[in-house]
Amino acid sequence: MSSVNAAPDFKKTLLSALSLRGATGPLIGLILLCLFLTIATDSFFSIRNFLNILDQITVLGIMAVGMTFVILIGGIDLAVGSVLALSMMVLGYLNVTAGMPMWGAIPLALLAAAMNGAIAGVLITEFKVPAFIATLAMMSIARGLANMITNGSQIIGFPPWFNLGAIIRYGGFLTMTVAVMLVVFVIATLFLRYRSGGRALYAVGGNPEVARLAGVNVKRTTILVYTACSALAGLAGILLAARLDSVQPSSGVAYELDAIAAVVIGGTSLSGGTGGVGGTIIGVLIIGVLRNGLNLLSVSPFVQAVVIGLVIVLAVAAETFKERSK
Amino acid sequence: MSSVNAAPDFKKTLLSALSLRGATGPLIGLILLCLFLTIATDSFFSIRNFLNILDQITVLGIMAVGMTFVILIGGIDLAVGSVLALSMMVLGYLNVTAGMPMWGAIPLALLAAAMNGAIAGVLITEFKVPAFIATLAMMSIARGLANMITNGSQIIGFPPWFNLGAIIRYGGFLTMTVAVMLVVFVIATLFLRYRSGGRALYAVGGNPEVARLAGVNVKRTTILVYTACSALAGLAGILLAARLDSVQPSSGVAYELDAIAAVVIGGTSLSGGTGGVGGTIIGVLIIGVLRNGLNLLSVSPFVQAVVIGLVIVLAVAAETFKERSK
Amino acid sequence: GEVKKIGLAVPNLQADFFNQIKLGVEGYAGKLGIEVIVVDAKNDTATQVSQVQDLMTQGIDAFIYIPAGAAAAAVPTRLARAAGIPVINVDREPDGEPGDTVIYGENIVSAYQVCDHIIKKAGGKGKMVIIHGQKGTTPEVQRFEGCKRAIDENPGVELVAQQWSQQWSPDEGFQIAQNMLQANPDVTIIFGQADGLAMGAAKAVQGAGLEDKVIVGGYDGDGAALESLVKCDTPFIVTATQSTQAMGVLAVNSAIAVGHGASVPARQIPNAVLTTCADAAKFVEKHP
Amino acid sequence: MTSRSDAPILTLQGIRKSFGMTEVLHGIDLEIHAGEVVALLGENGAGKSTVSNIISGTILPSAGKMTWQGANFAPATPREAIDAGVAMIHQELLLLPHLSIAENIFVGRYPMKGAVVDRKQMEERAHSGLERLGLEISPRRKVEGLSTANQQLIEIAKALTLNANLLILDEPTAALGGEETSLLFEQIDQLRREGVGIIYISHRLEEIKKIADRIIVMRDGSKVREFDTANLPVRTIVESMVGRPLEQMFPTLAVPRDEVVLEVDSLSAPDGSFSDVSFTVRKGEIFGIAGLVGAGRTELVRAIAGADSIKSGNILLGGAGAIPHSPKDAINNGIVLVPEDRKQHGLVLKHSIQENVAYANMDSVTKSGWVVGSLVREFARKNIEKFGVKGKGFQSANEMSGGNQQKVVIAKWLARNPRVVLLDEPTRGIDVGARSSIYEIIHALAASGVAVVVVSSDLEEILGVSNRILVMAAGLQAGILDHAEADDVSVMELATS
Ligand SMILES: Nc1ncnc2c1ncn2[C@@H]1O[C@H](COP(=O)(O)OP(=O)(O)OP(=O)(O)O)[C@@H](O)[C@H]1O
Ligand SMILES: Nc1ncnc2c1ncn2[C@@H]1O[C@H](COP(=O)(O)OP(=O)(O)OP(=O)(O)O)[C@@H](O)[C@H]1O
Ligand SMILES: [Mg+2]
Ligand SMILES: [Mg+2]
Repeated sequence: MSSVNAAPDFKKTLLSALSLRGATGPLIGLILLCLFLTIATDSFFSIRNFLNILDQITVLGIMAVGMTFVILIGGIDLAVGSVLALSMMVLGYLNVTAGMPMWGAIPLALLAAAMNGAIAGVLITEFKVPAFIATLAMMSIARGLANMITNGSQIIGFPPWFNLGAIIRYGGFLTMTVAVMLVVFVIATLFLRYRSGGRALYAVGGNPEVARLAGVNVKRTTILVYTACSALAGLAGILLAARLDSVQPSSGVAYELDAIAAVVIGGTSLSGGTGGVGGTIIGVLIIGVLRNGLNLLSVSPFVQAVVIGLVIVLAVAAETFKERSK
Repeated sequence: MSSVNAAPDFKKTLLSALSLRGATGPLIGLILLCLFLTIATDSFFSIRNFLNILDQITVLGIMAVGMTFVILIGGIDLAVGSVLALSMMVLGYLNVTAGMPMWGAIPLALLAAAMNGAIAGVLITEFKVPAFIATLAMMSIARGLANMITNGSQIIGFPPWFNLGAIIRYGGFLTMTVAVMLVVFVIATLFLRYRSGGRALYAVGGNPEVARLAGVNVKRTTILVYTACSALAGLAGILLAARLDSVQPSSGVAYELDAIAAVVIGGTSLSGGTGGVGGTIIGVLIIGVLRNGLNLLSVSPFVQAVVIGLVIVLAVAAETFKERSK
Repeated sequence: GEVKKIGLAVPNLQADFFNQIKLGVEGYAGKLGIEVIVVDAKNDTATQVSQVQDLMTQGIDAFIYIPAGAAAAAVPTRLARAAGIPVINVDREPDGEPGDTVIYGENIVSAYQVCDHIIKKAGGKGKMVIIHGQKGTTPEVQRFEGCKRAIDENPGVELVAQQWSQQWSPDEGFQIAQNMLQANPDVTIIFGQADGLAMGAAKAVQGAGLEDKVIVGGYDGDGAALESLVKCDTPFIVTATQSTQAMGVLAVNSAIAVGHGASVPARQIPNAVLTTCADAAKFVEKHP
Repeated sequence: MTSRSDAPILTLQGIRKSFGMTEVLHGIDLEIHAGEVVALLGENGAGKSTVSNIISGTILPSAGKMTWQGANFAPATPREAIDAGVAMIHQELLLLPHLSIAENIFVGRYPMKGAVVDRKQMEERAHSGLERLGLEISPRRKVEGLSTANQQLIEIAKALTLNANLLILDEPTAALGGEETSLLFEQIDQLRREGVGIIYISHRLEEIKKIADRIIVMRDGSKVREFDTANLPVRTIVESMVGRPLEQMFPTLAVPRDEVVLEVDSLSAPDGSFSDVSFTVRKGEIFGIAGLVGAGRTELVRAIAGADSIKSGNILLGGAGAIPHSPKDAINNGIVLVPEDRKQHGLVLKHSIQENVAYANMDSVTKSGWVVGSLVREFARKNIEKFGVKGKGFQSANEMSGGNQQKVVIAKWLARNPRVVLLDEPTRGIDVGARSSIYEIIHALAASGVAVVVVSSDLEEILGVSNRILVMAAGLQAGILDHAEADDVSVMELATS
């Protein structure tokens, strides 16, 4: 008799609730990394350093959430780094140059960012341009536009409270920017796990034709996902502007690769249909902790590049080792 | 009765012999682009400018051939830009710093490049790391290594004949570097169309499981393809070194994106199994002519970015328009 | 207080200019027994802010800050101020958030000298092109300003084309120059705003077989550029060698001085030195 | 009729296979001789495909030994098996859509002329291979866009041109109509005469008698019976397969009510795959659609389900116009489709059964838009149990045998309580035991007032279940027959008209 598996145990339920299945390898990797750094450096294991790390991953973390959606439906978005820059420049232009108050400038900057994703989505669904190419083109276009706003120069002169939001640790703990990131994490996790719209992303990523026949509007879903991903990149741009208290069109170059790496390290499959935000958070933390640790260890920048490459490979290959040893 | 061949017309045979099927859209695009530039500038339409364009596409052209193989089997290689830099630095170190003659230094530089691909191939096949991630990691590692060789600085001092090979136009026409590119084009085209090893790439890209069941050694094929792609990137690096008469570790940043764009514009599908070198050459020419033309028109770099993005999208979406109008 | 550990934030070590400053700082600090921690932002401002946070975590006593990207972020300076340590800016300083001193290479006068040199060499007339660095950056803007002054002084010189590179790199210089020579075959003077650009352009000139007609000027005095000038076998004949090592030494000395409560000038501007084939050899020997 | 020799060419001794913790083959012994056709029978999930995959080197056994022509045989890759002379046609279609038919047939073993691939020879040999199966089609054509049946024939041609000594055919006729099947049987007969050993897997028991020399029956991963002849009553075979006596296959037909539920009025497809089709289906009626392969039946039901667009014509539901513009539209109107190709269109293979069921029933597993885990599990469990699916909700779909996957697809759609159910080849690849339970479900559906449309290439099935039968020929409506007037002859006459 081909018996069927035993009752799902508690551990499984917990991991699954945090949508960490498929990301236990990276989770172990993250813990090992932290242990190593705690032993190897004096300064790693401290509240202040952890808060620094949280600060440092804000931008990547928010972009990686959007990227998780895109990769879940089997797509990819190479434009997020440029979209981040565009959103920053629109914000700077509207607020500083044109004198529009923040409550008007921020939504418009987000809108400008979201538009990029909507266009990419339409190119992908209606014109059958592969996501890689559509977003590669948008990457070039958004970067060009971001540069054209000020002819390549930076903008400074935001209202003082804007930068303070990224600096003051409310309750000695959370800056406004980190709080925004945590809110994004929570909403995205709940959405993907518990909303039928979220589940539909898995169906679309698993097999778009099956999803369509099951009544999912695959085109609309795809366009919305790219729009959301771009809007999140725009949000990341606004937080980055707050952090730097200035905006410049050369921000965010190659951030898309970090975001994709974080998502995949976190166990979301590039072929779509499996993964989740829980894993992505671990992926983001691995990258953030690694960068922080390498700096604390004063590793030469060139060696850092090699180490980061090795860790990315190890983190992803770890799943395979785990599978094999079973 | 539908006999073996329903009267193949000449045009079809020609297009197919040049493996241009699926790339007629881009071919028309290329012609339109050339027409436009001929009218819009004085200097575009001249033998000398065409020879310049050939010079300028050498590096991209050779990398794009390797990328065509990789994309044909359904993979992707993000490391080629870094591998190009690594190959250059190894060449510079061996020849200039260590004083090894070129006939020893060039093969070793190619070997160093090829190793990267072999490692990526093993990661992909044996450790099930997705190609995107494996080559992303190799991109970081190869760049780090390239930098470590000289701690970030450039190397000059190659023997004089080396640079001359990239400058002297033999028969008033071909520089050595362009000749190498043309040889690569011819060999790759013949290999893909007429060798069973080349046809196997199409099978692997179409469906690796089908290829495996039909007796193709999919793992070996994959490893060899990534190795070849890296070796070609290394070759491109050597030609670039000849052209610049110097090497520096920051060369080739983001070249992989150009190479991928050229391949896809040329009609090779990112999902694997369809396409060919003929289309890639057109894709490379489109990018080369466009860059050349934008410079001849003195377009600002920011506007260039936007135009290049638009052209990429148009070139790829053109196939869809063609399909629809049928 | 006493300066025992210096944090050095560099925008991009792949640029010889920054690499030389780093070597200057490390070499001099090494002699004084001061530890130096270097972080490389790879041209990304946000990365640099994170790195500066990590420097603070490591308890540095002074901070040498070379801002990354086109914008100079103010946040690193604020972080250092919050930690109560000296901030020495090199190359650039953030608007509205000056450090204790800023040390930067003079751009305008030196660029004027380079362009003046090549224009004179060409006989005070002819068609000229400029290959700019990354658009919008301070050196790009100032070097153009200086060069433009030299052009304006020579009515016989016509600026027929300008193009911007993204990364100041030789392959860009090559490509841009090749296309410029195509569009304007009678060009005789080229100014590349960095040595990489200039050397790439020189190769393009050789490729076009115009090495007898065209001369190229550069900027920075990179190691490889100086070596090439020594040989003097290409159209690239002049550059402005920045006193990078001196800047490094100056930065360390300023850090120590501020640490001890001494006052330093708000601006310290070592000149770049016009370097031709004739005097390049001594700079290869010892970079200023 | 058998030209069997005495020493077996292939033997299996104690072959076991486990996937993860689950053992699915428990020590299989068997022998195949040259020149005989051995039918391998068993219910869905019995392990037929798994045994075949082990013999052909597709997967590795966990334990056990094989010999081939007297020597030890342990193929680690399909290539090794092919080189030894063992070829297999897999249950699922395995073709490369972007390549030509000829390349598909010769992939991995191209005929060479010197250093280059000999395209001419390749195309000629492909052409003659297809001709033997009655497929007149240019071998240069791309496989993309060919009907399932034609693709199946190409698979068969691929195996036939391998010149193997042992050929394994895993449900080769599941997608074929009567004519293609008999051509295939001629080829099998020919091979048998040439001394090739053949393992033949099928759920169509009436075929077995025609083609097989011997029968081996598997159940739950073990070999349970061997018959030395295929000349047996079907009942005997079935009872040994399911391990219990089986009642009547088709339940008696109920009388439909008068109320018309679905009315299709001169419907045409934009690509001409069907045109001017009109029919009505009443409440409680089972409406069969028959026709030869490629007659356009699949396209017709897809169009009704909103999956493809419509050029002209009308679809009325309960008297009101209801042309669905998307599958979602159709589903909201109570029209559901169980598609022909379960792997491409029915299931997200890498997801669990319960997820798959949930995708089509989001409103049943959510509370005000929030997915409730316990509802998902409970809902899936309840619905797959109804269909006797072997497996649990959390198992991923690609771990299940083909037949069980099919049952899951049916289960997920019927769970919606639809008004109109379109079933395209509902029992393809389904074993006899399960088949009769699916017929019972179809009848129960009809009895509860649902309008049921069944498309099938299996004549016996379509005659057995339908109140009325629409026969299509080359995209056109050839006629509608009543249950009473329909038989093989009348249907085939219309289908070939
Ligand atoms: N990759 C796999 N992982 C886990 N279990 C599997 C896998 N493949 C098959 N099985 C299980 O092995 C058993 C035998 O499956 P198999 O496909 O051999 O059945 P079959 O007799 O061919 O059935 P069918 O008639 O439906 O094709 C089934 O219980 C199936 O669920
Ligand atoms: N994906 C497709 N693209 C293009 N043409 C197709 C496609 N699928 C089927 N066809 C063609 O459409 C016609 C009708 O095929 P269809 O599959 O509807 O027939 P059918 O009667 O359902 O037979 P089958 O038993 O093969 O399902 C055939 O000529 C077939 O070749
Ligand atoms: Mg089976
Ligand atoms: Mg059909």
